[in-house]
Amino acid sequence: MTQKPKLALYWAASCGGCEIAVVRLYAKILDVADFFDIVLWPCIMDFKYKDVEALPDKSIDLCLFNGAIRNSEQEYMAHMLRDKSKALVAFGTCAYTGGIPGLANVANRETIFQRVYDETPSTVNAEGTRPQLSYQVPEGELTLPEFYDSVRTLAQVVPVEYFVPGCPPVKEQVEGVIQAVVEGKLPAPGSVVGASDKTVCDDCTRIKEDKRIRSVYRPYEIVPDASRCLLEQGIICAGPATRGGCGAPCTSVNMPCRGCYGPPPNVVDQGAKLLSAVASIIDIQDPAEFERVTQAIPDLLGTCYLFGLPASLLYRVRHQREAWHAGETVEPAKAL
Amino acid sequence: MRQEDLTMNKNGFEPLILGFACNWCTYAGADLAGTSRIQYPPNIRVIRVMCSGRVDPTFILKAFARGVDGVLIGGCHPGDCHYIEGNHKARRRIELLRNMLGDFGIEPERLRLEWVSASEGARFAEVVADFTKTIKEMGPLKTGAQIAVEVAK
Amino acid sequence: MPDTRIGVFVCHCGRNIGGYVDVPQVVEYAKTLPDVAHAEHNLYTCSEEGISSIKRKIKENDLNRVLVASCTPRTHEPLFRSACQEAGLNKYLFEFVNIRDQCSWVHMNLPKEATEKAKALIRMGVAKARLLQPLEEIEIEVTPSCLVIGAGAAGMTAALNLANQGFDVHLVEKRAELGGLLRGLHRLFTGNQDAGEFIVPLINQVRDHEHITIHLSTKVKEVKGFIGNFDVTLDHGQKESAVGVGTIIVAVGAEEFKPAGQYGYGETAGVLTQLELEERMKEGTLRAKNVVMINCVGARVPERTYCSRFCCLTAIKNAVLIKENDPDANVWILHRDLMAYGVEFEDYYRKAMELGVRFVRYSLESLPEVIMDGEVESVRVRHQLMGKQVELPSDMVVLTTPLVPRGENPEISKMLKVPLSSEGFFLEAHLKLRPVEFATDGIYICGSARWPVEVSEAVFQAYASAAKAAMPMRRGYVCPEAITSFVNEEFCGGCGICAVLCPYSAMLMDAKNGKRVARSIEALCKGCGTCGAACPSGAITMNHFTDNQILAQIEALTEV
Amino acid sequence: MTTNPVSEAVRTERRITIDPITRLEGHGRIEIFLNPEGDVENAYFQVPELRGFEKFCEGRSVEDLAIITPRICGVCPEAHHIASAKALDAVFDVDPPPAAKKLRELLYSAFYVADHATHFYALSGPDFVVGPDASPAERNIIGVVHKVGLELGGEVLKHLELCHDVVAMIGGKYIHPVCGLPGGVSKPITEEERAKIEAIARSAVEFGKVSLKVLDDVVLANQGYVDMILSDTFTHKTYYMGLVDANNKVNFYDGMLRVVDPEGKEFAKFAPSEYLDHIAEHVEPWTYLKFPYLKALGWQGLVDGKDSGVYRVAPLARLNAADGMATPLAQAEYERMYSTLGGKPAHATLATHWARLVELVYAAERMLELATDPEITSPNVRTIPTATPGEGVGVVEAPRGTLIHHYQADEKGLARKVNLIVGTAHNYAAIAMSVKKAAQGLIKKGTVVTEGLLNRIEMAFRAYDPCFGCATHSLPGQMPLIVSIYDAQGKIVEQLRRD
Repeated sequence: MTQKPKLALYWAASCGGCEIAVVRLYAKILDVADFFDIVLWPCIMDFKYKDVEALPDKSIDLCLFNGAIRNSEQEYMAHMLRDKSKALVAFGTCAYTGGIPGLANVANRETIFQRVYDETPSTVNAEGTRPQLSYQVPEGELTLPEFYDSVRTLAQVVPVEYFVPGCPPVKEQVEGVIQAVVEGKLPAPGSVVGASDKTVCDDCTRIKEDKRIRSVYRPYEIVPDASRCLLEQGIICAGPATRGGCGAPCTSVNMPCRGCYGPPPNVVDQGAKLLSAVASIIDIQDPAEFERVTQAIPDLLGTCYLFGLPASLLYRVRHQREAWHAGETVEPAKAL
Repeated sequence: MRQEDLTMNKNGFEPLILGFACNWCTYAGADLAGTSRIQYPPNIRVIRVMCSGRVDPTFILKAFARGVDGVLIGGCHPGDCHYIEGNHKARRRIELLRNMLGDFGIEPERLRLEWVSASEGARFAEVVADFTKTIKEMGPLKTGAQIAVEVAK
Repeated sequence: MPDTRIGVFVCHCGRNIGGYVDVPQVVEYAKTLPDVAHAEHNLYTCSEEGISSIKRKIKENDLNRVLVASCTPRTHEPLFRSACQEAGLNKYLFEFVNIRDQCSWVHMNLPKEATEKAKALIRMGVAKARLLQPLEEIEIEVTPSCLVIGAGAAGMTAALNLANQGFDVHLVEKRAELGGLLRGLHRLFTGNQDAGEFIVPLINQVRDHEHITIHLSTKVKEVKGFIGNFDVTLDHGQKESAVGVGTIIVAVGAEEFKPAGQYGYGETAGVLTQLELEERMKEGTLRAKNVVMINCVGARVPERTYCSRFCCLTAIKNAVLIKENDPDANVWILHRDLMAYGVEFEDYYRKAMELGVRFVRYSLESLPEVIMDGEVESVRVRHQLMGKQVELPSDMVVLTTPLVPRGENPEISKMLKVPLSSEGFFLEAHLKLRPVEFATDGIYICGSARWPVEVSEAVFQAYASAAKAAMPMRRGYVCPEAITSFVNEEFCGGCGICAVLCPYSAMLMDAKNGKRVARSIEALCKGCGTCGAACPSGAITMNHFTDNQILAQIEALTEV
Repeated sequence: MTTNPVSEAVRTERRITIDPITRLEGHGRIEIFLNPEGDVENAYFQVPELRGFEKFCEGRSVEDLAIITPRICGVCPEAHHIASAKALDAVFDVDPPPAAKKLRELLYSAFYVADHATHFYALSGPDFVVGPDASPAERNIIGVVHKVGLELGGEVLKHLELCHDVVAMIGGKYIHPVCGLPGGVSKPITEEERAKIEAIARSAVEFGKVSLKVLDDVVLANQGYVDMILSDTFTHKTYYMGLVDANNKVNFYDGMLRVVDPEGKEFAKFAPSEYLDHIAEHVEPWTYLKFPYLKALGWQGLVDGKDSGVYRVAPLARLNAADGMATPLAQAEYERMYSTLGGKPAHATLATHWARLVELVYAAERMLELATDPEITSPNVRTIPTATPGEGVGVVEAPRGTLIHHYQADEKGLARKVNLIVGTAHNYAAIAMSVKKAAQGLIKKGTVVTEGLLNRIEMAFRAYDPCFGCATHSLPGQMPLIVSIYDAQGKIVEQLRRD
């Protein structure tokens, strides 16, 4: 038992899909259980923080950490697991680039609370009650973790050895990573593992001919030719600006890649590259016409950074926080 | 943050401006402004590229993330690009990027693309002066990345 | 990998820089920058002393990067680069910082700011210099032979011109005989010279020339390679053959628009086009008393907005010929606007009026109407000046139609990877800066393939393109840019975005074990870097202006 | 460990913390306060996490919500994806072709079989199969496999994988499918794929029968379990809500929302788009999750009964709220269940497991119906929206309860307002009450807190939602619980562990 390498899994701000992705190894999951001494897996067993704290530093051989850092509890766990682990792995897109929870960087604590606890039409909250970090109930005190203004990636909080992209990481790649660990074949620290060095286009079997386009469509606006490149048919696809290895499951069902595997190697900012590529191939010289055509991309931020806002160069939306700092009250939105 | 600012900071806010100039038109125009001794504000720092089409939006976001207050890109007039239509590609990228900067709460006015030919020394000086003025009025840029640092603290 | 050792040379340029920028202070600052092994200032770095100092310091401090902060790379970069080269340093390991034209001269009243700016620019320059990589310049041999596609006036003239210079020429013509459109022409303006007098000698010279190989009834099937070494496959119908050439001239010309269904064209022999009219005149079979010519048929209309430029003159020329031949004949020219540019053509117009050719202006809104009953009877037209409907007796109607692009243009454009205009004619690199040549090196264009031209224009375009094509062939080699893009196959996903962006067709999509990968052809790359800016997979490196170098400059710009 | 300190402890004010009990949106935490007599004074079930989807969905291209919202839960992303696609149909006022709707429901049915099977065998099964008092090391899927035999164990894993393949075939991915868009689905299926799916569906129906047999043999055959199921400790008289079809039969994909009162009488029946007239949410300062309740009755606090607005959703609630099942095998089992439990509605929380199997059989049968539908391979799976985007509500029955997506878009097709009520939220109040009741029933003066007791408290909430129990027993290992006994100052005086 004690001879086995120690494995820990933890999730922070995420949906749990990464955990399911590991559970979905089916029979193989039992091998994992055989090979490792699983010391921490909250969705499987007791995870009283004290027990992890009690472990000596670097006593966990491998820690698969999924989820972004959204609140104080998650940040605390990130630091603790960093200390306890030899190899800390940002497992899945949320931990790697912020993922969907990272989209919250378009807003901030106040605007989120306002929406969730005041504005939502089903909410009845005349007193303007808000969750409190510490609250006295008749029987005693109840506490809650602090909800931060911004979402951060794991690497923005603590140093990370490996990154496994994917929302979630595909089964084959998870198996591959586990295999690499079992065989002690992990690459140099700092690497992305469980993914390809090429882009999704390399995985995608659609026919690619001429990238020039003169119009842009949203996925629901046309029925694309099932065999041809979606981008060449005017549907914005993040495949060219996204690390491959997923096997392009999305384009295989005629839906564009949205970039969940993050930037390719050598790309600093995935969204900037996608934007540059798209602007380049829209073969229209007349500015007015270009303006008109690009109306079909109404949400550039969401198009370019759906899965990686916190990891982007700009990291978050600016005015939100400044409004929040200036204490401006965002005018209460009307009910649906 | 930037030592040249500190020294420049006599009367209020002195913006830091990054310029990209294409080798054949705008960079030559900037040189002409020099040989004609036309004076303009010292806030701009020019990076020479062969063509405005070389300017990757990544560079611009990097600059803003690092706290540059404004980015000016100079290229050849449409039809005069040394590389046929690199300037058109630049224009398309910049236009889309400006729209996205808005989504990020960064005023699109902080990013400007101008056509300046090799013979337009005076125009180069005007453009720089005007852009510097605009950015001064807008005040310093506070980016999400800087906010991140604060959050981390 | 030896550690980076940068030498920084700051120029006073007399007082030009030194008068406004505190050069010694800048030098002291430069010494504090990473990897700077040596920094000094010179009164004139470009002077004999300065240059020899650079060479000496490279040796003494075994510098492997050199940065000069002085005037502008546009004038002085070559000088300093060769200085480095002479000192045994690859010239691309040199970085230029402009602190005169773009600093001291434009901030003369702000010495303090100018000095700080100079420091910042040098800090940025050093940041880039640290990442500079040596580059090699290559030479590509150019086969001294040319492929001319199309044997009309333009093609034959170009071929003959090159052949006379001693270059081998392969002249390819899809038809069975030489001459192109000219064969059908009667007389040429200006001067109404017999077309035969021009074309026959030309054909004979071409046919008899030792350096010209003529391929009749032949099509170009495939073109591979690039300037200097094009591998061309010719399709002669039954068999194919391969020729290797160093340059290519496109002279496929254009064809006359046949206005089927308009004004009764095709319904009666009495309605014909100008070209058909010329053929009749040539045969001497023209019998007509009342001739009405209608201009701009199928030109300057919504579906074909351009003006074919010389058809007005063709109409005038033929009208004059009819009148000279039979003064009693009535000739009307119905036109929308009359284009008679230049000196000779204006005379033409005047002469026609003197001979009694009548000009009637009509508008696109009220087109003329040909009244027929088996044969042409008259033409009804709203006379714009008189503002009323007039009916012109007529036994022959001649439709003046524009030249339109050849049907095979798209095919050829794909084959040569050269662009077509929206009208379907071939598009040169630049109307003023680079006429008669394509953006793609080694491929040229002349005659009506480029735009409708009359014979004399076709001829001088032919000379121009021949002169352009002769340059690399005479030199025997070309030196492509050393600053080119490079594709790292490890990372290329084969999306093909770079391939459609490159104006020089320098990006090829290769198939590597079933997957697409981009390849940059150094010989064609001009180093603009637009592919690098767009490449979403980060596989393309734009040498000497790499992402890392520019990002480092930006970081340095914002450093404390 | 000595029991003395505990009995010591019981004499002064005590506090028991069960922290955490795994996630829905984040972890769950139970705080149990004891009075000086050592009886349960009160119990709080806290949800300490929030992600704010309702906010950051604003400004996104509205069709992207079908990609974004599934990330609320990686256990049931299919539910969110399908609910989102339906909301988008409404936003664009577009009616997908029949084949598209059927493909969505087919994907959803396959997902249901897998999800319910996971819960029955891996999460709650062990409580019955292996037994609540068995050693934690055995109380897991492996333990179940030992008890029921490797063959069945293999069957379970096989069918999970097969059903996931069906989802991936139609949706591209099993976790976070992408096929749904306004007006239909992105890809038709080929005859070849259909044949595969049909075979899987047939096998799934058989698997459903086997599962019912397991229930008979291990649960119903054991009077002890039956008594426990029916015991007051695990009983709550509340309202129940679920989707029903035109014949008031249970439906997961579409229909009307029906609410029955604690007597089982229809209390309300409404189109999902009218949910705001019937459901409201209450905010408490000690948790990030809101408490939905029936508007007509108002928020009376965490109490059950006819006068309280507290209602329940998920398998048992769905069956209570409906008049039966739309497929034969499921209907038969439905009738057997209620006769065994003594009629409708059934208030025994633990009967949810049985209800879940009834639904598993229905999902399998429905899967087969759809897989053999001649229209299912029609290439026409898209209606192109033409209307200006507006407002829309999309509702499905997620395994964990009614799932409501409500979007409002502007004319550019950008999401402007988003409201989401997820399955588990509806049950939040009930879960908190169940936990309190379980604690009250099991912690009495001087009672020593033992393994079985902790598990029984856990069983109370595990019945509602696998997100809580989430794989709690799915691997060899310890129970996820620890009980800390604090003194009045909150200083820990004793800990009870499972190992």
